Amino acid sequence: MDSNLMLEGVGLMFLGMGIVFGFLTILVFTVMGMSALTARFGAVDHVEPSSHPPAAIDVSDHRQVVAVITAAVARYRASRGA
Amino acid sequence: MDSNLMLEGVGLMFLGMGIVFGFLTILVFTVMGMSALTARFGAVDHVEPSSHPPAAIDVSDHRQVVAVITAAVARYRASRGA
Amino acid sequence: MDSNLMLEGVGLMFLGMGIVFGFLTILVFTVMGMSALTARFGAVDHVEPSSHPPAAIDVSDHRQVVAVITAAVARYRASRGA
Amino acid sequence: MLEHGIEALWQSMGIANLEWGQLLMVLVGGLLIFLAVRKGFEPLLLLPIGFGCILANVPVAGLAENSVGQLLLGGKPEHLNELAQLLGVPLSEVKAAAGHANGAALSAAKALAHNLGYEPGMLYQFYDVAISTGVAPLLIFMGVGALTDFSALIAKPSTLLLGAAAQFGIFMTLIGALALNVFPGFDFTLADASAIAIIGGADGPTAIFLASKLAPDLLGAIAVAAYSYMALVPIIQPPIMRALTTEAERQVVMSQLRPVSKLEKVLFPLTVLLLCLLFLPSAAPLIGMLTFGNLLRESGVVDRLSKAAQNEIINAVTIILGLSVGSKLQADKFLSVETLGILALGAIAFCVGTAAGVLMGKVMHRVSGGKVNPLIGAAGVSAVPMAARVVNKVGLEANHHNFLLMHAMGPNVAGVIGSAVAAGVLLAVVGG
Amino acid sequence: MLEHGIEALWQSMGIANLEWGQLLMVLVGGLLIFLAVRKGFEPLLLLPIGFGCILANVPVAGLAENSVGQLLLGGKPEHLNELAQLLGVPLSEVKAAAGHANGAALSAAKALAHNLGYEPGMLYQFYDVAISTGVAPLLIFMGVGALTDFSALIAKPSTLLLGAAAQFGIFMTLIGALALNVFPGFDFTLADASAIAIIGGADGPTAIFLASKLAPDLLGAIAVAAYSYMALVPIIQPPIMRALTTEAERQVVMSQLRPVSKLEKVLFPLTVLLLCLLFLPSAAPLIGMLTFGNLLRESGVVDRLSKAAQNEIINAVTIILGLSVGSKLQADKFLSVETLGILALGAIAFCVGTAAGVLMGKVMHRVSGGKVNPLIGAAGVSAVPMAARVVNKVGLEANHHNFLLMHAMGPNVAGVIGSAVAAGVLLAVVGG
Amino acid sequence: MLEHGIEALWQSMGIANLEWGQLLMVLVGGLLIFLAVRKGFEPLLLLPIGFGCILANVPVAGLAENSVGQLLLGGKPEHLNELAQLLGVPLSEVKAAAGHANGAALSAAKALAHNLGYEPGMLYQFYDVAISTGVAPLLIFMGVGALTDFSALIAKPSTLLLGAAAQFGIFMTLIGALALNVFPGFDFTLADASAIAIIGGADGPTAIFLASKLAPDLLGAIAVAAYSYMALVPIIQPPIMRALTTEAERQVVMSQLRPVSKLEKVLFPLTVLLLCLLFLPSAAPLIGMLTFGNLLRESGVVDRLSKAAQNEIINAVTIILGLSVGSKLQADKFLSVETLGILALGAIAFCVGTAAGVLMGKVMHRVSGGKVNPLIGAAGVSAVPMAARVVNKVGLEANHHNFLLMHAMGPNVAGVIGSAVAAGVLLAVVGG
Ligand code: NA
Ligand code: NA
Ligand code: NA
Repeated sequence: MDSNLMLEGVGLMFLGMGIVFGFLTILVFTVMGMSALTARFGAVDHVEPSSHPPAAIDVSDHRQVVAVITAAVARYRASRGA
Repeated sequence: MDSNLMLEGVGLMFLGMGIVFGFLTILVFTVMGMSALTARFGAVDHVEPSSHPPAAIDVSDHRQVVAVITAAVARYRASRGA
Repeated sequence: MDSNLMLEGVGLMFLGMGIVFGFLTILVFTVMGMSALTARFGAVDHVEPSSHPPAAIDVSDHRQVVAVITAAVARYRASRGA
Repeated sequence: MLEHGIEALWQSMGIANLEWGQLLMVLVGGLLIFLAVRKGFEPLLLLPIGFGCILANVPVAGLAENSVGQLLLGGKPEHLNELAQLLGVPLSEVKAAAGHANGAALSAAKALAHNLGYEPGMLYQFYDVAISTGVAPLLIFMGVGALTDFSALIAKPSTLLLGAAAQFGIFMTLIGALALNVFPGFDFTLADASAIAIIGGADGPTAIFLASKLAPDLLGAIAVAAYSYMALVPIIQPPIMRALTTEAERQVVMSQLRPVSKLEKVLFPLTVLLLCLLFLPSAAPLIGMLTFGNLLRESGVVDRLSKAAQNEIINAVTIILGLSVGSKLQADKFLSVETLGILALGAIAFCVGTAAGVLMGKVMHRVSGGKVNPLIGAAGVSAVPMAARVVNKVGLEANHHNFLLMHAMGPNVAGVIGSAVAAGVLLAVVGG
Repeated sequence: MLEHGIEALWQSMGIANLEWGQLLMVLVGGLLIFLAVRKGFEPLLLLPIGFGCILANVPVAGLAENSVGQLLLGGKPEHLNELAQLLGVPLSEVKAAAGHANGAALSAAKALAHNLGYEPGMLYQFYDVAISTGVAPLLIFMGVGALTDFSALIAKPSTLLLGAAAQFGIFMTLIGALALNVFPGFDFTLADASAIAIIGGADGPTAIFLASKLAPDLLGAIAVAAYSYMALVPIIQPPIMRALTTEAERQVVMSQLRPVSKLEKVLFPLTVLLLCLLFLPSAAPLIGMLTFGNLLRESGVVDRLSKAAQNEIINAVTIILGLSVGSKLQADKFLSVETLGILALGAIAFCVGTAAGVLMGKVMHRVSGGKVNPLIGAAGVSAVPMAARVVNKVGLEANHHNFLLMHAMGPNVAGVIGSAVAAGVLLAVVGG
Repeated sequence: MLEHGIEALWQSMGIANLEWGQLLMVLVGGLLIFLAVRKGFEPLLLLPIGFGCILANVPVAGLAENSVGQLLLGGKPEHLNELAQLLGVPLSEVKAAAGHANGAALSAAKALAHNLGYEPGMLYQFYDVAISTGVAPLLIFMGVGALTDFSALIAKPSTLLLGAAAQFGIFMTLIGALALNVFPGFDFTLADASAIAIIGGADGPTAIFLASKLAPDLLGAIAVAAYSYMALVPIIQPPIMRALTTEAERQVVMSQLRPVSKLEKVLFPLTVLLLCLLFLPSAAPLIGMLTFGNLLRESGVVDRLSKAAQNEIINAVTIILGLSVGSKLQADKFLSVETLGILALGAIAFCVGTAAGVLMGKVMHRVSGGKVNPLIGAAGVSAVPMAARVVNKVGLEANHHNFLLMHAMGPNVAGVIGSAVAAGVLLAVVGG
């Protein structure tokens, strides 16, 4: 029983390392292929600046960031003055 | 059966648009009334600065904000210097 | 029954205040002892700067903070200019 | 056991199990990601939805399956037997029977699978916690409330009527969905039709919330349609707006909005909530969370909470919500002629809503003696803030000094309230 | 079905169903929001609680009801029949029977309602996840630990005794609650009285945690009382402090606190935890999370986590906790003479706690040979940091150069530990 | 009842109940905190784990117990009787029987305890929500994906082979664990051995995820070992690296990596996901969340979500995950010879993984004609980014101008993918 389990473990080791190497080897070639394709179509590599900022929920974001930073800098100065 | 369902759908359309318009019309007048009342009591429109900052859990907030900003600005400078 | 409950309540009061005082009194002495021990081993009171920043997940943190702050300050300036 | 292991591994490989439908759905997921990343189509939602779609269609893994689905996918024969026995069907029919089980039978089957050690997939768990409960869309709606400034609406409450008119897109779509039933392959119930119709509200969380209550099986298609058409608003709306208005109408310059006091802003969400309480309690979850978020924002005394609603909470919930919606894009549910119908109906919904808003704008133009530019009616579909920007752009084409953005924000945010009200009506009548 | 639809819609309207109690509770919710926004009464909690109170009393919607409540509210007759059969009562008594069901019967009723398609309301779900489990108050307590600097206490541990004395308010209130039973309408059990008494701890999360374990039905009133009186500390405490001390005592200037080393700050939370482990395991959830948060703060090696505990987590949890507490302000539970009793007892609790703290301060004044200003005893009720600020203010009235703030921080944070210990005692004796 | 109360209180005290095992575990928890705070051992995880360990061993409180455990700890005799009856054992054996219950019996026992009013402890709830479901490690893995820059790997994909080789540590450890079964006291199943072996992946969330599926009882020891050895990487690896390489090899300067385009970075996670879908669906949860996080990061259109994944979500989840893992460090489970075995095996795992990586590096050194510095193979164990820094340091010792950091990042992040793949294999074969 025990040696049986051991055998299974050894089998699992070969199987596992085989699959890990197999999977990552395929990945090596796939990534190489992907990079090659990408290089060929390199002209499109710049994301077109989307004409419409997409996020409905971002509506007041910009103003808030400015407000937060303004406040933060003001506090920072106050803290330096203090 | 199908035409029955269709009838129900048409009924739901009238009902739905009726309620949507009804609800929002009431809201128009309520908001107008609210604004009118607000204007009359405009004198109280400034929140009195609460004499006691209310949040027990805010105790160390200010110091932390200052610390965070101080660190951030320092890093920003370091990054500019780098 | 009611007076029974009342008795229990009074008992609970004595028990409770006893434990609260007992616990906090022990804490007074334990903290004193802790402070005394700490003072004796005061030489080790500076955390050795760990030679390896520990957090695997912090890998890109610094750069991000700098980027965020850079962007924030830029926006702040833009907002001042506006 | 090792040969069994290798066999099990091969059987567990994707290529040995990939069905055509799954492959197609992986491509659909990839398309959604492409639209999100390269075309800027509502990326905050469509990227997680697209990714969730791919994950949901990973063969064998069953990431979008509940514990019963896991048992059916990889269950041992004796466990399948137990399930068949529980459902009272022969082993050969257990898959179909489990698929149709609901109520007490479904509960019992889930308990059996759980006791046998099968656990629901990751995406199913996300869906169960985030959408089945309704919590995720409601938390996002709270964030929308905390991010929305209702000033323009308070300054000119009559623009609420534009937000009302644009909801006509919803109800026309409902009729359209029922009409589709004359074609073979379509069999929409009133609940299905209502869930599809809400696409016309142009409001993502409202659509997801309603669909999860009325037609969970259609939720994936409905959410995808809603967000896709919201991204397409700059393409869909302008032709309709131009066709229904005259050059002179489009050139109307509107007078500046009055300033709104802080007190009004604080009272506004409470006013809306009160009316909802009195007249349409079925809209209380949606309207309640929207106005709660807005009160956090406007009260000025709980900035910590307001910021949390606008950032941490909405961001984390959006990730989970998106993946959960994606989990509903499983091949066997999404790949049907009904999905095509939903996509077509969604386009109609946006067009009709835009048209109804503009026409109502024309009515207000007349009634106001020409003070209202009818274009702003188009913003009544919501799709905040994109529709308002489209109005501004079309207005600028007609008159280079005519900035309609602020005036369009009124109907724009009114549309959010309008579609929540419409959702409340549908829930009350159909969901009862 | 359409007439049925219109009828259903009218029946679903709030005005057709609004009960007086609900209307009253909506006003109570509005009052809490008013106090939070205009008067600055603990707005982080009272605003969400007030809003949750309004939502919980939206008629028909049943946002605070579990699935059984939903069945009772809008259930079809055949479903009500099934429920009545399950509970073994005639149909006319099903509402009352369901209201009193607990243990296995309640579990079965919930399962039945779930299987029939009824889902709990949004606020009930929040309550179930956040408060029933105890998780939300504990996470807030973790945040409190991460926000609290115990230096003043470590520098002068004897001030712990002031934090102990102030807990007398808790136990006097317990007696008071039991004494109220002589009046008709009051029927507080020992568990009820204990839950009410904890208001005297002047510590929100501790009060909510204990009430959720000992008297969930009273939780709404207890939380409202606790936070309201915490906001009123600047009004409640000064007269008592002046009445119990002489001008000379109030003028006492205390010597500056010694600096505390980083190592001491790191060891302090571990020391407290160790004593809790040895002597009062029933306080382990509260003390454990408090000291864990504090260790995150003081260890200096996990700033990411410390900041998360102080900000993201506490903010998000506060929103959910507030709404959940509000869900317990339903008319049928809140509008009773018991609530008035709780409000009255809460005021007593704060007064007695303050007095006991000041009197203990006088003892320490004597024992220390006049080095201790007895005013700082008032800070022992916790209500961090408000009570310490009040001490500072009253001290400044007596001597314009007497800044007691740092000295009052010792008893102030000691009070947090003290009330957690008291809660542990109550849990061990009453909750066992 | 008061005497009963005092008796109950004494019985509820920790010192009256503290067992030796619990005391020992408190010391273990203290040690972990010490290592985290003073030695900088992975403090983000080991500090919460250590604290959770202490909390889990608070006597009587049962913070890490489920509702059945609570009943056993403090249950009334009649309730214990009911439980014994349910399990069909005499009262004297109820504890043992409840401890071994699983499947339907465990579900029934939990339902009984719940109906009788016993609620699971806080840490058990955290574990149940965060780890049993697999959600917490997966969310952390999403954050890891959002924090990881795969550029170095994309620039030089051949380094993936180094990440593959280092996984040999995993499978050697599996053999080692099975070999330990020859000693008395060890009885590891194939599932146990697989869970232990994953320590060699040097990747915390992967280890926790796999252990929670294959061997929940060993999870505590496995997580502690994984994080401890990750912290010890700077001590464990250098001697092995020096022993297996020549001075000349260590001095090899590698050519600069080519720049990687934005499009490649966006396509990389999708490529990895696709291969996982085709060949190893059982790794889909891990690989899926890793690549999802990375896509959020690289897409550039969802910065809000990317930042949330990198900060708010990962921080909050880390706190809960750490406490949950700590809850598995209960005396009766942790204090066994098996734990010592796991700690020994963990050390072997790291050593073998490092050696295998370096040897593979030597192979690549030969094949590439001397262009590859074999040291970078050691980074293949993952332990990001510590292992890469160690490589850099050892490289600098040999050649003061040889900065290997960027070159080591390739195998370093490859190791993350490699161990997720290995986990997928183990799940498919052993967990099926
Ligand atoms: Na809308
Ligand atoms: Na207190
Ligand atoms: Na690894």
